[in-house]
Amino acid sequence: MTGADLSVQIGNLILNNPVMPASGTFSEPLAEFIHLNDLGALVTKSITLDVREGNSSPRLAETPAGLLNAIGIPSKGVQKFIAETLPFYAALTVPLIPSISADTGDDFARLASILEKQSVVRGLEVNISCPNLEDDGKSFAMDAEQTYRVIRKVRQATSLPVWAKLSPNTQSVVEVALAAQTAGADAVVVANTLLAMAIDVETRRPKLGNVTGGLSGPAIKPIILRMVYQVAKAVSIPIIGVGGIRSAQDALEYLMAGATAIQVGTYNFVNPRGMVDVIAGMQDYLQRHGCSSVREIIGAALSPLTGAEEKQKTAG
Amino acid sequence: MTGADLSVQIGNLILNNPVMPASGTFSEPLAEFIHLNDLGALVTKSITLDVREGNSSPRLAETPAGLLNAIGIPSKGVQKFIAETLPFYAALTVPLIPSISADTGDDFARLASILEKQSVVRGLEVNISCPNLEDDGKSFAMDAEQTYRVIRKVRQATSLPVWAKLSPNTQSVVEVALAAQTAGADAVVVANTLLAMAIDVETRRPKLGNVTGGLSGPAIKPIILRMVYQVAKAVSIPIIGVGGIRSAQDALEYLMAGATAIQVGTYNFVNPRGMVDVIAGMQDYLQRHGCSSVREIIGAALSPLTGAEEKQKTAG
Amino acid sequence: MSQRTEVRRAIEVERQAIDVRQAIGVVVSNDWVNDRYKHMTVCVPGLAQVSQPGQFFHLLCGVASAGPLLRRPMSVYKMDPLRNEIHFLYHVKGEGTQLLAQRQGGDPLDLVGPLGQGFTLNSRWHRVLVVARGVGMATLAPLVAVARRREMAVDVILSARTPRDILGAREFAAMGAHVFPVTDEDGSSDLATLQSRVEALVDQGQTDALFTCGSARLTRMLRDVAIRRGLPGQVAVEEHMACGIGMCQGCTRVFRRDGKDVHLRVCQEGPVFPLEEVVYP
Amino acid sequence: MSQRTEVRRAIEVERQAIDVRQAIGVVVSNDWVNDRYKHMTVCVPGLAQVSQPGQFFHLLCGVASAGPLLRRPMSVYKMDPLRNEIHFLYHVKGEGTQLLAQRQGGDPLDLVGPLGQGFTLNSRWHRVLVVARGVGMATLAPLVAVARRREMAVDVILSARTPRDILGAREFAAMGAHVFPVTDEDGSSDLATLQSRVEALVDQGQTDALFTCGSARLTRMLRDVAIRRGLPGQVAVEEHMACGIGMCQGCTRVFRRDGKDVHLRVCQEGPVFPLEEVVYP
Ligand SMILES: Cc1cc2nc3c(=O)[nH]c(=O)nc-3n(C[C@H](O)[C@H](O)[C@H](O)COP(=O)(O)OP(=O)(O)OC[C@H]3O[C@@H](n4cnc5c(N)ncnc54)[C@H](O)[C@@H]3O)c2cc1C
Ligand SMILES: Cc1cc2nc3c(=O)[nH]c(=O)nc-3n(C[C@H](O)[C@H](O)[C@H](O)COP(=O)(O)OP(=O)(O)OC[C@H]3O[C@@H](n4cnc5c(N)ncnc54)[C@H](O)[C@@H]3O)c2cc1C
Ligand SMILES: Cc1cc2nc3c(=O)[nH]c(=O)nc-3n(C[C@H](O)[C@H](O)[C@H](O)COP(=O)(O)O)c2cc1C
Ligand SMILES: Cc1cc2nc3c(=O)[nH]c(=O)nc-3n(C[C@H](O)[C@H](O)[C@H](O)COP(=O)(O)O)c2cc1C
Ligand code: FES
Ligand code: FES
Repeated sequence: MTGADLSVQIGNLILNNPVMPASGTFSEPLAEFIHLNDLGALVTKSITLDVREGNSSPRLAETPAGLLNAIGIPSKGVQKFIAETLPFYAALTVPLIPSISADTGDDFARLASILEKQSVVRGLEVNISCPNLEDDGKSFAMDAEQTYRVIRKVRQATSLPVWAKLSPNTQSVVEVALAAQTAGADAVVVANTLLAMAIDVETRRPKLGNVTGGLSGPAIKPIILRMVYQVAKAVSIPIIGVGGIRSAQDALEYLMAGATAIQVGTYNFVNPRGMVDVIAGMQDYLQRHGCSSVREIIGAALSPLTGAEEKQKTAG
Repeated sequence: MTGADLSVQIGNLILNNPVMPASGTFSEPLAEFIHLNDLGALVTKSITLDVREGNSSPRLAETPAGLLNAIGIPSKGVQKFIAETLPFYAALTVPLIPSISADTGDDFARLASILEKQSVVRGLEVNISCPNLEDDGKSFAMDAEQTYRVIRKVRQATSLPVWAKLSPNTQSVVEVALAAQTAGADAVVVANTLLAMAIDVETRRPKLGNVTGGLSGPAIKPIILRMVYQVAKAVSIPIIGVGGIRSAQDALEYLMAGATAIQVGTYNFVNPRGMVDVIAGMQDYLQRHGCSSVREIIGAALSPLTGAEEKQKTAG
Repeated sequence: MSQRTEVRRAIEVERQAIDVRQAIGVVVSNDWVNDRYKHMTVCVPGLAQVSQPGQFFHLLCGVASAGPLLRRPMSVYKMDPLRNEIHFLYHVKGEGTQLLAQRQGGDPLDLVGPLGQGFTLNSRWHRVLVVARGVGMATLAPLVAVARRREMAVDVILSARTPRDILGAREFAAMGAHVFPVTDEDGSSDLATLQSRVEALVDQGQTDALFTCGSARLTRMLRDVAIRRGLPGQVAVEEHMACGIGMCQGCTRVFRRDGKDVHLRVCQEGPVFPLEEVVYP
Repeated sequence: MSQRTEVRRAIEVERQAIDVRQAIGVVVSNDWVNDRYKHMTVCVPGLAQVSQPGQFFHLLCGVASAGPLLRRPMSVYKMDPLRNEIHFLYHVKGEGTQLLAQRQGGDPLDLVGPLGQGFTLNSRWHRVLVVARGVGMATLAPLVAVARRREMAVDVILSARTPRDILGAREFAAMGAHVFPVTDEDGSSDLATLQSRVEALVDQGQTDALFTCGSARLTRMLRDVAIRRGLPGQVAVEEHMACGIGMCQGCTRVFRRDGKDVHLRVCQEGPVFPLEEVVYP
């Protein structure tokens, strides 16, 4: 038998399946472990206009079911990225979505218009949510107006699909998502890492060189899943869910909460073949449940209970 | 040898040690496992003016290193609480801090003035942060103005020490903490649970009867620790840290981040003797490090690095 | 237990020594009984003596911080006071029970218990009927043992998917109980068929009380039979638990008690409840 | 490897079959060598053949989702291509290595590797000096073995807290290396004393290159000696890792390369670096 149809559409981009790596958790060496063309899309580490070194070490600390990182945005600059990194992706068929990062809306727009000229680039993820760049973890995506302003500039600078990557450190993720939608984003990516920290009790110092960092991994999944669910009830553009996914089951929870596609981050570090396992597990679930397309389950948990289900639920 | 001095002061209340149970994670049956008088204080489950049933089941779901709960605030009402519950605590020497919950500032004030008349009550924890009561998890503590308004009313209604329990679901925890301080709170409790959810992929329905719930446990520790650190740099009143503590080491991280005392929540469910173990581990750490008082380490991670430490750190 | 008594008892406990209900036992054996269930024997001084049929223990399945955060509730399957042993029979299902299944003889096991209110056997009863589905048999086994020791006649209906999945038939027969296996395979476990069976047994055998555990469908059927025949009955209810000791209010369910719908804690007011208090909308 | 070559190689890999660098091995043995270190042997086809001294594997210490989230890096301590075996020698320290220590013969082990750039031995060298502290000896052991197989003379200084903590003295001697144990107990491991020792060995024995691993203090001392004596040297560096395969940029450190301070990934550009590139402010 042929499997269920895994393809999904985000703006005018059709993905073979809804699984892709999260920005900063994937790069070329993964090709030694899986066929990259098996994925739905590829999102790169965020790149900047200029060369940046990133934060001082230590950059990592492990927490219960989580990873705390303060990598920052080390970047070779967009010109070197075009010259040295893009050729690798030109040889692939899977759509490439560079993630871009900048300190101002104008620099975001500049990056967008530079990258638009590269035929291998099929869309842009706009990282307005990195918690490490500015004071005390503030970022554009903590505020609906800032988000509108930056996404609007990017929208005007390019005709490429634009994905806005949101922050979970705001209390108004729904308003921010709506602002991104109004500004013309083709999708919202929910979400980046949660601002967090750890202290070494022997030295009595923060464990990270940068003091605070971003928390990722299974620990944050219930929080981000809730945000996807809330955003899904409000926006009409597709949502890409990202946070703590390490199994097909996790990915399916996101789809049922209303995400059209998902990204796998930290789990790529634990299991380099993880994304391929997630795709296989998704296919398996759909076949077991007699679904012909993954699209049948998107948003399934959003609809109110039917009478019959209600009965079954309480009786079960 | 005699141990280090574990006592700390919060407002005009002196606690024998900085360890107490978090609201809703402790009640009378714990007396069958530990001597309650060994603790620094006792905080009760939040109580309301009237009788409430709480949320419909299921009320619990386990997540990676976390617990998702949507208990709500089942309450026998303050009158029955006084008649049936307070006598138990009257027989103890450890200070009792009822947690109070209400839908309006006036009801909070009413609760405060009712409880103030009970001599066994030594302070009040004002739960302005429960994510389950109102729409989409909103709560007073998500907003500095609302926080000021409610805490002010409570402050005017009682001369008891007032602890404001803050929410981690706000992006402005520092402003909210400052508002509580300005309103006259004697301490801020940082923080309640993070709004989250989980979906059962077989039924395609939210796992909790209430759809969303509050995430607690080790998973959230790095996030709440960061908030304590940020709040500690801003306020002058004591902070009580709460989130994911399950060892003396976790508790020490909070103290070093600037908390004067800590609460243990979910871990009481895992290890009924957990709080006593935390106290013992703290004592052990202080002796090993030649500290004569726990107060020596409060805020230790807040001060900038000294030159010598900087050197040691990078060379190590 | 009334509120007042509870308060008095707790104060007493606080004043005196602390109960030893959190203990580290030592695994004696942990063997497969079929391809899904394991039987674990744990040696732990003093606890078998105070455990009642229907009570449960709260087990830490992982080691240190590795494994699921919460404990897992498991009924006492057998208590052996002479050897200081508690037995569990469990379905190897998810993360917790899979870790439990890895324990070997000599390994430590952190357990809290016995917890909750167990079954009660009225001394005037002469014949009781027990209906168990699958691993629910683990919860009911010590009840059957005690009833037989008190020389009550016991009818046990054991329901499972296939004859191979039927657990305890020999064990119960050896205690002198009358065992009636029913299976999905031959349709005899079908709810309507089972109900006729139960009613026939009740009618012919002067049954004094009904007992069951776990399954919602069975419980509802038995509750209806009990009400129609005017018989008392008890059911051991399962609910997801965090603390297991009455603190978190996470395990509550709605029961009908004293004419009112009330939230009761399965871990504290239960897990055993009168059949007629069970509410299934 | 230049950027261009790296790109070309990756494209090639993508087009052809995928490397088998993520594998499930089977634990052959896992024994204590003293009260803090364990020696694990893992059978896994094809990987011993391609492993180089100084490379490492990234090990999943827990089982399924129980255990720490991240893998743990461990140097290859010995490779046995004939038996398809990889050996690890590890310090049982925190959560990850404690879980590793629980593995028994026959248990599976999920490993990614070999990873990183190992040591290089120039064929014109005749005598090398290796300085190892504690479990760092595990990383340096295969280097000593290969050097001896190529008939180089090898001096090994083994530093530890007490004579009982000295590991590998017999093993290295059996390979024909000259072993010099030093300890904290008799003060011979003291940095100044050790430096004189190293300089004396370098001066008398026509040492061609220096090797070490891990310890910051030792590395700095050796770097200084190497620079003063104009000798090449290599060090295996340790840094906290997430991915281990060059993706996360979490393991970077500042090194001095081509006259500039650059962030390099310990897992990808290392873990072995030229001694003179190491920067300790
Ligand atoms: C009072 C009581 C007595 C029990 N006695 C037995 C027994 O003797 N033998 C036996 O095999 N099982 C018994 N159970 C069920 C047993 O607790 C669950 O099967 C077990 O918790 C599953 O854990 P897991 O991690 O393997 O499964 P998972 O499915 O991974 O568990 C996921 C979560 O669901 C909870 N959960 C899953 N199933 C149940 C359930 N039925 N009841 C409560 N929580 C559940 C777990 O605690 C956990 O939080 C009993 C349950 C209760 C409440
Ligand atoms: C390339 C490389 C090779 C290594 N080879 C060996 C070896 O052969 N034998 C051996 O005993 N040890 C070796 N180590 C160190 C080993 O990886 C750590 O001791 C181990 O990760 C500790 O894990 P834990 O969970 O037991 O300890 P914990 O202290 O609980 O670990 C906590 C966290 O710190 C990290 N961590 C702790 N110490 C180190 C360290 N020194 N380097 C990197 N991360 C660390 C862990 O990965 C984890 O994230 C090597 C390290 C590296 C980088
Ligand atoms: C090491 C690391 C680096 C990251 N770098 C970036 C980045 O450059 N840009 C970005 O938008 N997100 C970055 N992220 C966030 C991830 O893309 C993702 O949003 C987050 O890790 C949550 O997903 P996870 O729980 O599956 O890891 C990074 C995460 C990690 C762990
Ligand atoms: C089951 C449960 C019930 C809770 N009930 C309350 C409550 O009534 N009032 C309150 O302020 N916080 C309540 N909390 C939040 C805790 O007091 C605490 O802030 C939170 O659990 C974080 O701490 P922890 O990670 O140590 O559990 C509850 C938490 C849990 C798990
Ligand atoms: S499980 Fe906590 S009250 Fe029952
Ligand atoms: S550990 Fe990820 S780049 Fe080195």
